[in-house]
Amino acid sequence: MLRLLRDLSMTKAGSHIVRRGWAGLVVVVLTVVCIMQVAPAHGQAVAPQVKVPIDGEYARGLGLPTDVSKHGHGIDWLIHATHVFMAVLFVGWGIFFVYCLVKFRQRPGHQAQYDLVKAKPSKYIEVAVLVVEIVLLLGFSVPIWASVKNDLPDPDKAFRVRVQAEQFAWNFHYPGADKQFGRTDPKLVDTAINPLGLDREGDPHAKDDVFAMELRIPLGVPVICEISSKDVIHSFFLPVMRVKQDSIPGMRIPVWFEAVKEGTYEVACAQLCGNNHYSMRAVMYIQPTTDVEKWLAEKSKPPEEFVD
Amino acid sequence: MSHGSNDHHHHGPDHHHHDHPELGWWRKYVFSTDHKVIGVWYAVTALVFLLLGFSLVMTMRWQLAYPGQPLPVIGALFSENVMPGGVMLPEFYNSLGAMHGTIMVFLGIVPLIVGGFGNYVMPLQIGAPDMAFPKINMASYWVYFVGGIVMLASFFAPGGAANSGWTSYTPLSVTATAGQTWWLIGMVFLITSSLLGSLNFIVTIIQLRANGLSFFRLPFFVWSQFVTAFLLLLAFPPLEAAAVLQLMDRVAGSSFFMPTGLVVSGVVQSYTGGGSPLLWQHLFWFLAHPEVYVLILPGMGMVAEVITSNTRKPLWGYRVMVYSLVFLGFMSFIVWAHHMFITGMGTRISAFFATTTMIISIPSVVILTALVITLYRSSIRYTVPMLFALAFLPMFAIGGLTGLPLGLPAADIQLHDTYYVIGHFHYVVAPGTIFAAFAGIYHWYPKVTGRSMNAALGKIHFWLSFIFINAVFTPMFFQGMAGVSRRLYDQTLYQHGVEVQGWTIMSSWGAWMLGLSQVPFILNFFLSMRAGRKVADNPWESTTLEWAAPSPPPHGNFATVPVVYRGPYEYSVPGTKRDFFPQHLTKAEA
Amino acid sequence: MDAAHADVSKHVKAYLAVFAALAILTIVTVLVAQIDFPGAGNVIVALLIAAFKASLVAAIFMHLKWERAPWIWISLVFCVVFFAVLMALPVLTTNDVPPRVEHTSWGR
Amino acid sequence: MSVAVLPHTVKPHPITGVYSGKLGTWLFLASEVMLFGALFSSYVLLRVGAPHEGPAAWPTHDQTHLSWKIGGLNTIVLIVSSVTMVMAWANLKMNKFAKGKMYLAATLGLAMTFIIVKLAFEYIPKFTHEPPYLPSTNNFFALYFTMTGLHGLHVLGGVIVIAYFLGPGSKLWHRDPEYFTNRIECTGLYWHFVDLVWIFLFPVLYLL
Repeated sequence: MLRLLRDLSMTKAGSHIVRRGWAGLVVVVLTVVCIMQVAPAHGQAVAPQVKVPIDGEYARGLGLPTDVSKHGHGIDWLIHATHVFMAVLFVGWGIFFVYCLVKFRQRPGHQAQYDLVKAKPSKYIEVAVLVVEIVLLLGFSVPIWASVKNDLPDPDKAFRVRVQAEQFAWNFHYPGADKQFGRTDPKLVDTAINPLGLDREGDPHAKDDVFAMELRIPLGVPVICEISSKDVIHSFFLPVMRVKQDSIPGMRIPVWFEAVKEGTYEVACAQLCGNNHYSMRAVMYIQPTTDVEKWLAEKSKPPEEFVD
Repeated sequence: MSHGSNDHHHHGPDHHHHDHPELGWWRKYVFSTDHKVIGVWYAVTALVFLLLGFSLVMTMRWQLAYPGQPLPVIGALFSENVMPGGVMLPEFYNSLGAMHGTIMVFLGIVPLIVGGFGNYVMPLQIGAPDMAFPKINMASYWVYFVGGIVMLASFFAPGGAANSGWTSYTPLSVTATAGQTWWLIGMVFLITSSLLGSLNFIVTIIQLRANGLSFFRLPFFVWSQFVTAFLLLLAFPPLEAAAVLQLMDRVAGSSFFMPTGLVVSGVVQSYTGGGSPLLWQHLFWFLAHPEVYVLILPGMGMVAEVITSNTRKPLWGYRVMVYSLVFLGFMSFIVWAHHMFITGMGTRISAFFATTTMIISIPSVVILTALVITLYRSSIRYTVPMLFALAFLPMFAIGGLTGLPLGLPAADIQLHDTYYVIGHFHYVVAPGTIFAAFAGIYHWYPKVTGRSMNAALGKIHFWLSFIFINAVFTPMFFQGMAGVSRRLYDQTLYQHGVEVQGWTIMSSWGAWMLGLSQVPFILNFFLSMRAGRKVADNPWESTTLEWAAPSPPPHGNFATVPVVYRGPYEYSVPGTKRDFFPQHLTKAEA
Repeated sequence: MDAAHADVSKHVKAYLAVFAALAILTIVTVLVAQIDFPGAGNVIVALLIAAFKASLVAAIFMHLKWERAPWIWISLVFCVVFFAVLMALPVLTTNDVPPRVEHTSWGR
Repeated sequence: MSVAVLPHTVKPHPITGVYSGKLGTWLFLASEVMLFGALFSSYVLLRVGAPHEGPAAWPTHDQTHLSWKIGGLNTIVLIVSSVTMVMAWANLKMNKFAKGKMYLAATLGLAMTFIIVKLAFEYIPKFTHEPPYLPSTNNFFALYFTMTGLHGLHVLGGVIVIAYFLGPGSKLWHRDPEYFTNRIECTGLYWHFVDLVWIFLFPVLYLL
């Protein structure tokens, strides 16, 4: 390396390629400096979040978080089985690879063989890979998907919540005692007091509706979350519930799940939704049905200032 | 018709080279129509962009590892508007993230492996004097260059550069700051450039092959460029259309991607509505899935070239590999919606796309297997390019295998949009394609400059890069498994993020070390041009046609037009004196 | 070039015939659009006529009828296949959604 | 420095049976098919998914304010220009330069007629109408302006190319008539494609 440096110092100004190359480096440096000095709009500080102690473990086995859902074990099994399959392939393949690297290194007296080996095993392996993939897909993935997406429980017997995403919060809309969601209207949206745009005066169903920034669901009861968005695409992600669904503006998409364990967990946004995407977090409480009902009843009493 | 006689043929597109043998500096180096000069331009520009894209991410990694803490030393250099007190703002983080993806994919890797290597090596490998349309080739480079400048200019737009991710999902991108408009205009330039480039590649390969060079005698690298060019040609236009539609939404107020009743920050939007946000995703991924193969196929081609040359053995299953390549290219057009499983997709269509995804994994397995079997009973020469090519194999395998759980819709529910995805595609592209590109640089450097790169520095570069690139990307699988979403400015707001923060820190340190590991390469790259060991025309003793040309090849490439007598990888042929049998030599000459 | 001459002068008649056909079909398209076919009938009829006109242009004006170069055909076949994919799959995808997905136009 | 001349620029390649320019033109057209294909695909998706009422609903015939008469006129103009284009090539092929040039000029005139009709009777009246019809009016108009605008840009591109070959580009004929004829053939292929797109645009936007 020193020799190289010395040689360079002895040469005159470099060839055009050399000049061009150094020019490239200069361009990078200049660009980086320029980018450092540009001035996009000032950002707003993020409201500090109230920290609630979160339950669950996040590094079991391969690292999947605790599973508190009824359907999650199928997904977990599939992920684990797939990884076992991947590991078998990779290790088997790796042993052959390393063997070749050592055994067939160039050395005196060793010559490459021109004739191509007949590698029947590779064909079998390829067919086996395809078979295993198809089994994983048709035998496990598709049935799980079908049950998660298609077999929605009876809405009358399920606990329903509307999840309305916005930059950068999750709004949860509970139907209240009448089990009917009230009408919402974008013209009524008021970020401070009525982020849902709920028509409390015009629609009788809206009177007992509950709006909250937290997801509170009963234990052991099928829950249907109807997911929509006010502005951009978000993604409703419950890591411990093995649930993820993009919230698409203009669509209301139901997902369902059933919790099997009490506790306090997190709701995350999985799709880039803007500057504060990272802070779009909510808390999910899983409680016995009676507790949830009590909480809803309390919340559905309109606050003093809204009573007419 | 007498006019059609031979002498009129000299009035082809580049007849003026006859009239003016001494071209001025501008015509020779800047507006050159020589595929080699254009190739070098492409490669150097792309390397500059790669370095830039990488420095963006190295800055981001500080915020990820130590959220809210001021970036030491460098942080003070940034404007107070983007990093007050040296702490990065979320909008700057998002800009850097979006620009990192865009620069790496559209301005870095594709121009390097297609524009650079494809332009330089492919015409040499087929024995052509130049590309079929030299002027269009030059236009392709300059349109790319302008596109790159426009893209970078978006950093200076009010509100900063595009910040909606390299995927620019609507409606976020439509309501985003002005940088997004620059991004879209930049994309239109880049798409036009790759359109011009790809049709040139296809025509060159079809029309300008040397006599005797039939399709099944083409080097695998040429095949990979051929398939890639078709992907670029047919997959990019829908994104161009989509970019135009998004521009209309942003500039003319149309509602292609805007549904009725959007309320952003409590304000009812003035869009008429009736649009579909998912339409963008369809048009985007219709390009972007084939684009994944655009990113990897030329890499596979380069690795195949380096491996055959350094194993002194023919490529195992050449024909099967070619069929797999074509099949991969074809299938890549009908798998795109596996990026959209959780947008609310039904069972039938998701099963369809999952099935095509499983099917497309097979030809990749076939190609990888063939490359490994080529090692069997070979004689491996551990040169620097070979080290990179060999490292490509297991790391591309990791990238490919981790695609499997993402392709199964049920498993994708948990893993979609987490760091697992980031780990997966970076393993394909970074230790995969970029390692292949390093292999290509070390391999063809002697052809371009007539000098070889320093092997000791090369080996230092390889081992450091190999160790640290794994340190960067392996932790991402664990983060993803724990459920950490991608594109988070600060994952420690989440409990599951806090628990795997250690992995993030490891990944960040890996990235910075990886950056340092490139210093030997950069030194080697520049110093060897003046001080590297002078080498003969065929230093690796390879068989393909580019080594039959002088190093560096003159304008017009070959002194005599080569004729091809055999397949591309005739190494260690029994009964020949040397262990390689070049394509253009007759039995007697060899 | 004599053979080419003969070929080309033969083509000229075809060009004029195609021109007549295109003009007539344009009028037919307009007339047919006034009739109310059941269901998607109007769309199908209009697109069929347009497709027929387009194939006339491609076959005669663009000389595909006489085109023998294999790579032009290979490229076109790929192009047509992927065009079909591009037309069909987004629509199929949007139509296959899980039950009870609602398309809301929030707040009309 | 000596430069090998690129083979197959003028004469067809003996094996592939085509000269490079023509193959390149066809590949370019293939990518154009995908470009317009994406727009047509968007049209289908947006029209099928449009709300049934409200301002974003798909307009009925009366609400589109598109006259099939003007659209039909432009259709005929483009079809005639396609014929003159192919006649220009046929005459050049038969070594009749003057006649070929005349047909080429006719094509240019018709192409400009198309643009003028488009602007004078369609775009400008829509912009100046009270209230104006703009891309922001609804997605029908947005698609109408995008698709016809992009098509119009293609027509404009054709005008520039044809004008070039009528003017400075025609010198090539005196040096190498076959090369010139080939270039006109490629221009023609492009021009017919522009016509072909309009053949679909006309019913889709004006009649359905």
